Amino acid sequence: MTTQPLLVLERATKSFGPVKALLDAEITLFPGEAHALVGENGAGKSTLVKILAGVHQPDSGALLIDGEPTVFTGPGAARDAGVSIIYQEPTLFPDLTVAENIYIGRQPLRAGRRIDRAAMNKAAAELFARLGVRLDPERQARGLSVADQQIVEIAKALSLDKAQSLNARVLVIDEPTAALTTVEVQRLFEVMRTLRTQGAAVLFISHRLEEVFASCQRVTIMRDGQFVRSASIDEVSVDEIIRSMVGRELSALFPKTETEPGEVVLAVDGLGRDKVLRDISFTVRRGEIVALAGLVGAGRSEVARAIFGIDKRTSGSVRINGTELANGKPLDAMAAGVALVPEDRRQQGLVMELGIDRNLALASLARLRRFGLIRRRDERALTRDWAQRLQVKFGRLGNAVATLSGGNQQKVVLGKWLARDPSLLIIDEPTRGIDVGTKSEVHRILDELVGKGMAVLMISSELPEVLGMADRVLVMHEGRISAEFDRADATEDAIMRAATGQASEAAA
Amino acid sequence: MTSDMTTRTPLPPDAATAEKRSPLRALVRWESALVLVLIATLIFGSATSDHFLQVTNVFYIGLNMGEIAIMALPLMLIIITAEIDLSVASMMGLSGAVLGALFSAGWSVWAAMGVALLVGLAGGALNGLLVTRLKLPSIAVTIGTLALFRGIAEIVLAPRTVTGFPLSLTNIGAVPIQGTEIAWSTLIFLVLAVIAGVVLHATPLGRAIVATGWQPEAAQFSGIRVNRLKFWLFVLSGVLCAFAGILFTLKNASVSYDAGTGLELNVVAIVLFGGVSIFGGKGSVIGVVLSVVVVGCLQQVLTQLNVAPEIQNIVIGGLLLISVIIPNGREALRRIRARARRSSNSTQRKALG
Amino acid sequence: MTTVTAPRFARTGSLLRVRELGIGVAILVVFGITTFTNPAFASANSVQQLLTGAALIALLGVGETMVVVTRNVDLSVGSVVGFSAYLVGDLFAHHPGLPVPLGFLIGIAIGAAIGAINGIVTTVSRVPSLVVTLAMLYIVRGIDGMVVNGHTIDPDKIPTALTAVGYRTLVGIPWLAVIVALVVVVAGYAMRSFRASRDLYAIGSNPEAATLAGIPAGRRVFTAFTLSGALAGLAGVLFLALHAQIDVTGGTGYELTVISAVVVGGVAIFGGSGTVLGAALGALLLNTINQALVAARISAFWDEAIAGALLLATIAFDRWLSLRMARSLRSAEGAHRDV
Amino acid sequence: PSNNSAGDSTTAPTAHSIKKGLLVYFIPKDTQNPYEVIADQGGQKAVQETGGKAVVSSGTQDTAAAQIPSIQAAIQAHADAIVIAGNDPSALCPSLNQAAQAGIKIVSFDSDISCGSAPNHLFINQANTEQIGTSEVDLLAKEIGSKGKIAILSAAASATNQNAWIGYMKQELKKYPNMQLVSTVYGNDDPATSLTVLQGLLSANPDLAGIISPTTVGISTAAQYLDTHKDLLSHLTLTGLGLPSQMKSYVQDGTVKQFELWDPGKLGYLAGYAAAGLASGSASLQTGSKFAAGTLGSFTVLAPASGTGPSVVLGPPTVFDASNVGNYNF
Ligand SMILES: Nc1ncnc2c1ncn2[C@@H]1O[C@H](COP(=O)(O)OP(=O)(O)OP(=O)(O)O)[C@@H](O)[C@H]1O
Ligand SMILES: Nc1ncnc2c1ncn2[C@@H]1O[C@H](COP(=O)(O)OP(=O)(O)OP(=O)(O)O)[C@@H](O)[C@H]1O
Ligand SMILES: [Mg+2]
Ligand SMILES: [Mg+2]
Repeated sequence: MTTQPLLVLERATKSFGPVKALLDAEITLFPGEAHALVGENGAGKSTLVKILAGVHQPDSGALLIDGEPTVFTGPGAARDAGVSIIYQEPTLFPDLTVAENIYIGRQPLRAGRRIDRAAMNKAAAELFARLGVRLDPERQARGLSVADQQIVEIAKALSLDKAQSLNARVLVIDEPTAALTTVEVQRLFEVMRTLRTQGAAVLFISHRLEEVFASCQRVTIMRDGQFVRSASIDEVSVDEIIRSMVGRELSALFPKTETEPGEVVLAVDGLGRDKVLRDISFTVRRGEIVALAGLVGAGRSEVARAIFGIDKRTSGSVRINGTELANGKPLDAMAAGVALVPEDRRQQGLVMELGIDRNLALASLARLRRFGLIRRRDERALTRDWAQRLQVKFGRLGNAVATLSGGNQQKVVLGKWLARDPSLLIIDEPTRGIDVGTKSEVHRILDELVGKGMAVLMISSELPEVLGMADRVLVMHEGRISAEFDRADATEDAIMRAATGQASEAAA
Repeated sequence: MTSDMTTRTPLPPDAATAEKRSPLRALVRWESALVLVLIATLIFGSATSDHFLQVTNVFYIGLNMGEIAIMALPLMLIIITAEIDLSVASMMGLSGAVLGALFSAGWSVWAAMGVALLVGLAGGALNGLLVTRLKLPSIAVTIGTLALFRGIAEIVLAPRTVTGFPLSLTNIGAVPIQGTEIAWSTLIFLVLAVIAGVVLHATPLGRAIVATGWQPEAAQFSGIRVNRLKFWLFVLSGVLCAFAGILFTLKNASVSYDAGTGLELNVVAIVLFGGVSIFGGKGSVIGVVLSVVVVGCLQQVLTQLNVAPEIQNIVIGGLLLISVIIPNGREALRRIRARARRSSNSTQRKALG
Repeated sequence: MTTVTAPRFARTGSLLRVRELGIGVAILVVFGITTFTNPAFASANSVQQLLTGAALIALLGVGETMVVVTRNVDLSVGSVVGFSAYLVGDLFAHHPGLPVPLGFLIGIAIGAAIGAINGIVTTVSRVPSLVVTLAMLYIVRGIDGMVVNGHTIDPDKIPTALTAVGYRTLVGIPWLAVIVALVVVVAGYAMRSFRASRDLYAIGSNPEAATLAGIPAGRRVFTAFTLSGALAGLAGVLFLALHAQIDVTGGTGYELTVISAVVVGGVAIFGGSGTVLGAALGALLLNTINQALVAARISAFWDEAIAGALLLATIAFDRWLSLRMARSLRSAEGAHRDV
Repeated sequence: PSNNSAGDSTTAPTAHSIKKGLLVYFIPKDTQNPYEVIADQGGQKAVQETGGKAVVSSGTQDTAAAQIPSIQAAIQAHADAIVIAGNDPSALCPSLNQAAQAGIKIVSFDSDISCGSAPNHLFINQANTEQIGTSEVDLLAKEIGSKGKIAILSAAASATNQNAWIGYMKQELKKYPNMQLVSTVYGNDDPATSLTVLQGLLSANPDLAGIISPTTVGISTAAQYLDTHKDLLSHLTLTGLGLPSQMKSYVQDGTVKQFELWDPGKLGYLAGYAAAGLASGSASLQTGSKFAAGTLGSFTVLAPASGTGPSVVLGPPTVFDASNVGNYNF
């Protein structure tokens, strides 16, 4: 292209402690284009985004706006330069009104630099109208559903094209569609189109390639924090993209040995919780991996929480090897041999500031106790053993887990639970934010465990993972199980439809 | 109340990760600092006041710090779980008031003490319930019970001052343990401190407390019953504060409803000065013990030098401030340097481009 | 799934306003009951006294609110009141000719200075404000003691123009109350109507998001502390006006009363929500109760206990309210995670 | 000029019988209480006259706990005598007992300690306790024609001297059937609290005829309020114990007609001499024994009465009014 690029990031590297999130990444955005950024979980997309947003500063590399070398000292700087972001996780202010969330920091003003609420609410209402959703602009953001939160984020972006205070030049959208219905996705594409026609550049990140092809002109592919290639969308095919994303054959990523499932370990019957879960019934047997698929917010983690006893179930029963679990008592579940590797590593899985050893031992303290005191030697033995078995890469066992890479952190969580050798392993988003190498390792471990006869309930938002690893697939939609597939007849398309509730007849 | 009471606009994760070095190392650092302060205090004391090295000071310091020190222990545990209890001093007063009221009503002093302890238990349970069941912020709750407990004490006892407790008991305020210069409250504190130390640093319970303080959700997901834990810590605090109230009453051989008014802030100060992080998770018993000793010695020597109590307040406040600024200060410096480096890089890049 | 019908929001939206209304009602109830037990209580005079008595705490409550909405707290206000009151009083004692407005300015300046120190230390070194302001409470009180050194500024040293502020009334309303009301109105309006002040709520509501949104959190929080300090300084001068004398005890223990008032007034102790009006009403409620207890001839020994119980009841009720609100929202929209 | 009738100030026994270089610790309620500050200055003056050294030491809050370290310091400094104003009648006894056993003579003033015989101590009574209670009621009665509702604005609910006086006031009130005491409120010697309770008092009893405030903080707060609400003066009279320096303006503009006090300076001065005397053996606790108190003349030790041990009385309180309030500097 001949036109001057709006934004260029070149030779960008960024590491978090030992984790190399980005090494030599680059992206070039031209005015009026929608540019797709694709890559596996942990490829470094969000990190790149956070650099464009001024949240992280690159360790090295250059950022040029209109060819001018620039440094974003903070998010404010990026925003003033006309770069605005829709983050992967919604970032709203629960106590502020929806309208204010959209316009925070750039509320419409009237005489005397006073905020013009009427105008602000009216503008917000218009935005929602354009998005075809009915949200009260004056309502508090607290209590909004994950999807509604994304809608607000999108409205935020949409508001930029006619924002008085700053010029929307670059809009970055980091995986916004996971929670949205097709209708809302279409609306989002319209937004992108409007912005483009006004000469802005849109950077669109998504795991759904069909969306990429539907909405973008160019695509940049990343792998393991590295730039792989950029191409015009009509020069590449889906398969090419996937190949350069993964960089090896999928089979390698999903080692799966066929096993003959044994007797039932977990039997969930009519499980329900408030309005979040309704009438969930399924079983998991020894030596099989059952996957819970569905969109973000479908209720999969809720199922895990309810089984493990983090949340009290309001109806139904949970049996482990035939004996019913007490309601809302994680200790009881643990005693019965249930282990839960939760979805949020940083909040739920680990105590980030404590050492690797402390975290590995945290769930097994009862067994390390003599006369009420913890036997340090046994603790050290146990933790070293598991750290080695899972090949955790670490400096010293005493180091805070926060210093580990995402993947190694995930291994620590795994080890923490495998140390109790459970009969049922519930693993929620096993490879979220984990780089490709570690990812296949985790899969290998899972496969091995199942081979040894463990029962695994795997929750995952990644279809390849689901298809690659699961013996059976349960698809959830809005708190219900909308479909069940055997490994044989599970396909991306069928699961997606069941997940978006378009084909509940696919069930049974 | 972990980060809630701060402006710690959470660091971008990268900074965060860099900031979090092993908490143990941080502790060691802080405690050795306290030891230095202690040595300095001792040298200063013996150099400036010719009465400072008398053994009786051991007794006196124990006498003056005893109750505060005892109340500091459960408060430390509570703060490590990232909660706080501001009602400690009021509970101490309430227990004393109950003891006095019942005793003056003709009860046996022992029975009266029993009831006082029960009152402590009940008060602690009230705090615990409000915090764990209703999920109310402990700072607000305990400000409320701070007034409530003191008020009840007032109802129970004011305007009377009760005296006439058996000399055998009130002696703990006058004479040290046979053949030593150690006050009874000192001994009790040391015993409790040892127990607290073992529990906090060597038992599953201790691990649970620490984990809860750093990351309550992760603790819950590891099978730690966070609410139950916090509840019992508040109960413990109530009981030990009631116990401190009894000691305080006997020490003074008398009690009135306003005993120990305003001490809560001193206790909090002692704990924080001991290197316990108000965000929770971080803290050691040794640190708190050292902080008790340092403050005790300091006050003693300053009083002997007849330094105005106002100045003593300034010294205590200053120490408290320093104790939190130093650890965070290096972090602040790190950030500032980082920023400087960045901008310089950028200029270079400009030169290149 | 994302659709929500307007009426429900009309309700939840108004809940905030209901909050202040609730306190107002509570005040009337207390007043009513007391009047019932002792008709004499319902007099213009005692209403004046209710207002005067609450004025200072209400004023401090305004500043405290600004700090608390940002997830911070200022424990040093009590010491600041005493300090600024004495310094200004001392000034008048030594320079009788000193114009009163100047006295106000100096008092405010002193407070602002201390507030600024709180702000800098908290934001730059990222020390929890609870600790910083606790330390400042000691330090300022200590310095105050050294300055005061057992003296008292006697009434005849305080210019009558100043003391007049303490008791003169404007169409039946005490000047003290008028001034504070003025501050409340202005601050209340500002907290609603300027970008910077909305930032305060944003910071307290979700710090991470605030940084991502490019809000200069440090600067804002610093400003909040400085304002809180300034208002405490002003409160000091008004203290002088009201009591026409000052020794070292001035303002002792105010910090907890103020925080109680703020919490009772519906300001979330962990930031994000709450109004200065609510805080001011909270102060008025607490004072009404204190005087009601005396007026109802309930033994003075009861009022602290009752005040404490009331504080607990209020925050518990508040919690229950917000829980119900959240639940109603969630169930209304099916399964949805809290923001 | 309040003086003990027993003494003749011109030829008072001089201080030569008193040892030189005595060390006397003055431990006031707190280091900031204006009244105490004046008293301690008097005490220091006395001790210096006897060629001794006086040290003032206490805490910032008026609690017993804050005074104990000072007692300990006195013991360790091998002081010869302690002059203490007790924040609590008995909480200090154990520590003071230690002091006594260390050979330190104990003198209490302003607010007595009641430790029985352990330790033995001399109480310097500002004025006969009963006399204070009764005289204030009489003062008020005179002004309001012995009838109407009255109330008492006291300091802390646990203050010994206050409660003792209030006790005698109630007795004395029996003489005035038409005066009834409607309530007693406590301002904790804190202006703000005093004001709050006062306001509550007034709104509860608009027809209140008189207020007695036997504490300097209380009376000055009340006076300031009346001064600013002159309409109340038509039916409301205020009296009590106050510092002339604080009350001057109110007396001169007629807000307050009369109030009482003794000279705290002289009180401290007397206490200083008593301490020095006891420490040198020139004074004793024997009933009837005399000792010289510099310019104040000589004083006689009174027999232990109910509650109090051996004591001397400074003299009757001075009644201040427009005629004399200007002549005092405390
Ligand atoms: N703050 C951090 N500290 C340490 N490691 C981090 C941090 N943020 C990201 N990482 C690691 O950097 C790598 C890239 O993360 P990033 O979020 O950019 O991946 P991504 O491409 O956005 O993945 P996803 O598609 O799941 O969003 C991952 O291995 C992640 O674990
Ligand atoms: N604590 C909570 N209170 C109320 N609703 C919740 C809570 N946690 C989750 N939800 C809601 O329950 C639904 C299911 O949430 P859940 O986290 O299980 O989704 P999920 O299917 O696991 O998606 P994810 O991929 O994010 O894990 C979502 O709509 C969410 O908003
Ligand atoms: Mg991402
Ligand atoms: Mg989930």
